[in-house]
Amino acid sequence: MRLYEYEGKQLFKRYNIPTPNSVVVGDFSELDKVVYPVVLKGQVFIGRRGKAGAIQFANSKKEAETKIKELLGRVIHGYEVTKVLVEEKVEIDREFYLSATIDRTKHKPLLIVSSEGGMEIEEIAKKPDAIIKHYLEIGERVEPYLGRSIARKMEFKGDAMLKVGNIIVALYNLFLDYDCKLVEINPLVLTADGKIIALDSKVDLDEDAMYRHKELMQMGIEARHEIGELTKREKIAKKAGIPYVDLDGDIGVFPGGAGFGIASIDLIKHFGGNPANFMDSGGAPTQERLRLMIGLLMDNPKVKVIFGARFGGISRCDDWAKAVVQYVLENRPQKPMIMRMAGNMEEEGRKIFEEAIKEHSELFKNIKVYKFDTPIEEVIKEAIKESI
Amino acid sequence: MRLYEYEGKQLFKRYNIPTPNSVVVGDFSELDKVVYPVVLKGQVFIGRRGKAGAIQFANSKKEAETKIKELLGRVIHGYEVTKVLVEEKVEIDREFYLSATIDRTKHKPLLIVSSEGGMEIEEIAKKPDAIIKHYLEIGERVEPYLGRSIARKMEFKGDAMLKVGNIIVALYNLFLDYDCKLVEINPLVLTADGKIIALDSKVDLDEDAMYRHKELMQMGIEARHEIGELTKREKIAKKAGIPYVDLDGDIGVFPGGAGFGIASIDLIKHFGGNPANFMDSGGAPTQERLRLMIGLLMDNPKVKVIFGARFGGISRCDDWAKAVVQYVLENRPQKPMIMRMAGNMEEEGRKIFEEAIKEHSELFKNIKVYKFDTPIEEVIKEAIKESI
Amino acid sequence: MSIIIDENVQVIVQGITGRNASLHTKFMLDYGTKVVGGVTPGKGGEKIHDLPVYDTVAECLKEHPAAAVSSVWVPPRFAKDAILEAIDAGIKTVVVITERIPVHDMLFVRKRAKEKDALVIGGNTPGLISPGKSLVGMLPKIAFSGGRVGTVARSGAITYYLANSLNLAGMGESTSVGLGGDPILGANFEDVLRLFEEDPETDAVVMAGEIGGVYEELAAPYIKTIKKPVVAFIAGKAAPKGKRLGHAGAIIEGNMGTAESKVEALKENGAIIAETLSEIPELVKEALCGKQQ
Amino acid sequence: MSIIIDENVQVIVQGITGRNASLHTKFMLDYGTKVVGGVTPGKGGEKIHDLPVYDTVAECLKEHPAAAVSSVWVPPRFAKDAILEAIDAGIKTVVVITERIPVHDMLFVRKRAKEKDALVIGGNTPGLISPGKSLVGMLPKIAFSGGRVGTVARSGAITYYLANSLNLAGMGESTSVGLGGDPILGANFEDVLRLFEEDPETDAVVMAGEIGGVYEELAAPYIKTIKKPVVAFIAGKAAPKGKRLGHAGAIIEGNMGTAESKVEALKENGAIIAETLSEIPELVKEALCGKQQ
Repeated sequence: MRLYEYEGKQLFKRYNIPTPNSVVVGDFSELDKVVYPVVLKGQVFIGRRGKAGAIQFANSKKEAETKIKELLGRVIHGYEVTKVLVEEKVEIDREFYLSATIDRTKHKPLLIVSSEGGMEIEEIAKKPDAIIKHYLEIGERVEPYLGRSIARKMEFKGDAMLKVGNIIVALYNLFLDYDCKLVEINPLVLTADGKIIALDSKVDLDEDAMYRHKELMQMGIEARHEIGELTKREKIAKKAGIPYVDLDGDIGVFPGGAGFGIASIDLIKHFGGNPANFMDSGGAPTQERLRLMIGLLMDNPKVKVIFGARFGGISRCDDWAKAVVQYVLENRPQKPMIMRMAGNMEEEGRKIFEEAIKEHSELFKNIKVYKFDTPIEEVIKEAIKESI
Repeated sequence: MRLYEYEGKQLFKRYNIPTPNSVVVGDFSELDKVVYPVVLKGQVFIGRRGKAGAIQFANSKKEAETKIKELLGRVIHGYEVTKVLVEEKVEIDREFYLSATIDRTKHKPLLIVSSEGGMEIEEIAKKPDAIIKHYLEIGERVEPYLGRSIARKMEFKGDAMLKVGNIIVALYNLFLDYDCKLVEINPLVLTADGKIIALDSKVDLDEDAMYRHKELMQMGIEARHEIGELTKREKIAKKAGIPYVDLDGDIGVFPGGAGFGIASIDLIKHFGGNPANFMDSGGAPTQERLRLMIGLLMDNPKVKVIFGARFGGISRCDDWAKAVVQYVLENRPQKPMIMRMAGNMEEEGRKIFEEAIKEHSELFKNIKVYKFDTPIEEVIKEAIKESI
Repeated sequence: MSIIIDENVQVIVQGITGRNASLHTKFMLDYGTKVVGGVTPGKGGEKIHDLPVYDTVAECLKEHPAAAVSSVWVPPRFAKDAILEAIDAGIKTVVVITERIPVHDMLFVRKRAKEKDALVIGGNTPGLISPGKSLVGMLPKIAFSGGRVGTVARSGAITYYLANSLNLAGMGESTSVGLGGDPILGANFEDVLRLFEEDPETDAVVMAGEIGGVYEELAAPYIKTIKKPVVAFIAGKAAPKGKRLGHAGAIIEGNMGTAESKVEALKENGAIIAETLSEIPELVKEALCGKQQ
Repeated sequence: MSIIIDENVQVIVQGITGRNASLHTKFMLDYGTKVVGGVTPGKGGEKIHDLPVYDTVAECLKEHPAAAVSSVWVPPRFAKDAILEAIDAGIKTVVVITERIPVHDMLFVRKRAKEKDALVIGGNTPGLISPGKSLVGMLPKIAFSGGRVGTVARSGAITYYLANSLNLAGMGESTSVGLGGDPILGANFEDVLRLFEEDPETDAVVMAGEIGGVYEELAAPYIKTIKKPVVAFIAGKAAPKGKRLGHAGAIIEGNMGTAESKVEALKENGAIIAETLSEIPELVKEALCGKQQ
């Protein structure tokens, strides 16, 4: 779960990582609290915010007001600006890079620092000589001497070395204390008057660990869904916690368990069809979520046919069948559904379909549910045939 | 630094370790907040408080008032009762023992639990079969499963096992978080109605680590000196942070550096003298502290002569000489001082004495300061001669 | 033989009193898995499907000292604790069904597992099955039949369809292992490939990866050294491209994680690449014939 | 030879810019100790007694790669960090003058020292001296002269008086080591006894303990195996008796910590017990004569 820059900086303040004097404005009441000139930063989850127009400058409160008005409500790469971070401008002497993250190839946390900062990470990665990686043991903290030693390697000396050393310790403590996947300061700047300041923040929390960080809610940081650059359907799915991506084909893909979603798209393409979406149900989805998933496909005018597949593991066939039947009874859809159902609780699932068909044969005439003995490829081919 | 029972229980509450409903009274305003009958516990640092009369029972608010009045101000084994902990009485079904401490023979922290609790620790130690010790690695926390597993070994089952497991986790977290040397619950009780409650608390903090626990001061817990059972001079010394014990001899012992204090007592006794005190200056004592140390001896009517020894290491001879001279000039003492001074900054120290003697020869006529070439044993023998 | 589990292995179930765990314990018992007991702290003394429930893993093992595998079904916030308890009690194979375990918890668990030489499969694994012998987890038995092909996949459904395809083509599985879908996993492709390489009843291995993560790339160098044929499939080639990482991951992982990167790494190291799930059985057959000539 | 330090050993001073550290660095230099540099974070580039000051131990070692011993003089709240920094930079002997280091910090430091095979002496040690060769710490040089008796004591002043007595009796020290007065120490009696046992220039060892703690008792079993004579002295026999522990320590330490317990443990294991400091020289002489016969 990515945090907005200003939220990350709130956490920085808790850890005594210096940030520019600032206010966050949704309206204009607080603009007297900063000294001008200021930088106005629209809070959106994109890189290169400068190029995208999300960052402006203002030399006076009046100019700030005008520019904030322009920024608020603007949609930048799909993200609406609802908050602007107003920061006092600092004179940059040099820019550096600091981060704490997890190396998934080694399964270890590490610090990454570079004496070349301020540019996009891909650019930083191109200067490996300036990059220092320091791996930590699981459970280990960064001792102050280690912070200083890394700061020293970044070419800091004397008082600046002590400050950067402390920031490195704090950064890593924040990373551990809040179950982060990433804490990044890019750039960390040395100002013209010798101060060390974190000019940007990038904090990525582990959504699965949020339950143990109730205090974040008190700070106004809550589990959220990033909905920039999303289509209407993608937003609906995201809000419901369903991984969903619109594609430009005509076969709606209704997968029945985690993981098979991406494989079924491959198969549809392989056999010459055009999938309309990628979707993943997650393990053991609720009835409500399953019906919402069907609805997303049915309501998409591009979709001509729905291909469905349930191989019941922890997601049970009977739950799946119940959801399909209820959706059909409630919504009386016209589009055909070509599906296959096998696995755990298959028999119970099949009974649910049989009873529904017996009572509402007209409603279910376009709905086919193949059994285990029909290979999935045959089902896909039939769905493709329907889509032509 | 030992905490009072009620202070330890304040920490317990922070860690969700259940304690009886209670109020702490220095006066009587809060006695309506508990349900009677209650236990009245005078807050003093001694064991066997029941036998010593520090624990009383009351069935009503009125009775409580009367008995608290009796308790407040009473001096029990040298400790004055200034606070009474008023706790609702619980019906005890069984008593257990829990503690976290450091094994100095193995240099490891450990949990000690016993299914036999409620008696003096020496009694518990006599039933080794009932004692479970679990050593932890440095830096390790007690995982919940370990807490449960230890609780299970204490013969708890089901819900009680879960609760005791949580208490063990919390006890150890408290132990680490607050730099404790000891956290002890004796007894932990299972009540007649199935509750688990910590009925007493014994928390010993590391005074040397108090600087990183500022929040304890906010709770009203501060660095303090335990002054129960002390003589007048011992109390003065304790308040100044000087280890001092009155003995019943007549030779005042004024040591010059950490560690030699106990050895000089051995030597005086060995040569037939009678030391009046044990004292330790600690490393690099201040001028003020050194003068206070001399004063303690001079003001003791039993003391006939003062034996002093400074072997300057980190505690410098010049500092020591300066303090002696200033004390003598200010207080014009009559008792003889037989001393030896050697070691770091000896020459500078000797100059200080020489100049003082030149100007105030009368005042210093009873004061001898031997050099390195006189063995310490000779100096001690001379002091003993003076005392006869 | 087979890997990890066979007809004799005794299994315990942590979190057995939960809805899913209880249902799938029944399925495991029906399949013939030797489930000997369950653990739910605070519910010791109860019975589930006639199996004794214990308060702690240690107690359970005291009564069933031969139990060698634990499957973990507890809610995610208790998963770390349950896995550590199992490892600490001496269990050498822990199958973690629980999904969405915090990543720092899994890092901690991995470290402990390494120290204690335990194999942790998952989290978010469907489990594993040695068809006809033992099933641990919640895979649908209908998808599998016994044979001499080992399979290892990240996702549950792909595990099922893969076995299904093999079976329709007249082959069967020695063991099918689901690695799980969480971002930080215990056992990786390489761990399982090593076990298959040593298993005399496995002739060939199919590994099915998917886009995202680095586990396929990490297994590639080992594949170069393996003697048995490895057929590899990467799901998600047609999936929409993800965005660039835009953060520190770029420095560590570079271009890993794409279907191209994975396929290339596997191919370079001698894996036989299947373009679709459907062509896997044919490729396995060819590889085995090639071996026999 | 001597133990731990000799005329060639290069020494660095952590916290060199402090009042005491600066003074005693001067004393060490005057004595002939090869102090090569100092460290005070944030003060890199300064000079103290013509010695270069560095920001980090690593930098200091880069310039003075032969430095093998560090003495630590920083305030107690920075002691853990300074010791860890030294150990991590590869220093194998750390002499910790700082007193009143939090006990949990020392436990942590001890663990790291063990992992990295470093010897930490102190905290609250006066230091150590190989007379005529090198002095690290703040012992008064006047108390010591070279010879073939090794000494190890807990307190500073006892270290000085002990050496003083030996010298007055015509003997001298190979090395005198102060273990330090803090409750949790790095090096213990046994660690130092082992070094003396292996030192060809040490003929006998005097260990001076005192009441409190468990370190004397812990060394006793090793004394049984040592070949050189060990004369042991325990200070505090006439000291007032402490109160009973009254807490968990009673379960772990039992009766350890009293003068009686220490003397008994040492005597049982073959140490020659000195009743007073004064009789030590005579006992050492006797023991050496006995050896020679």
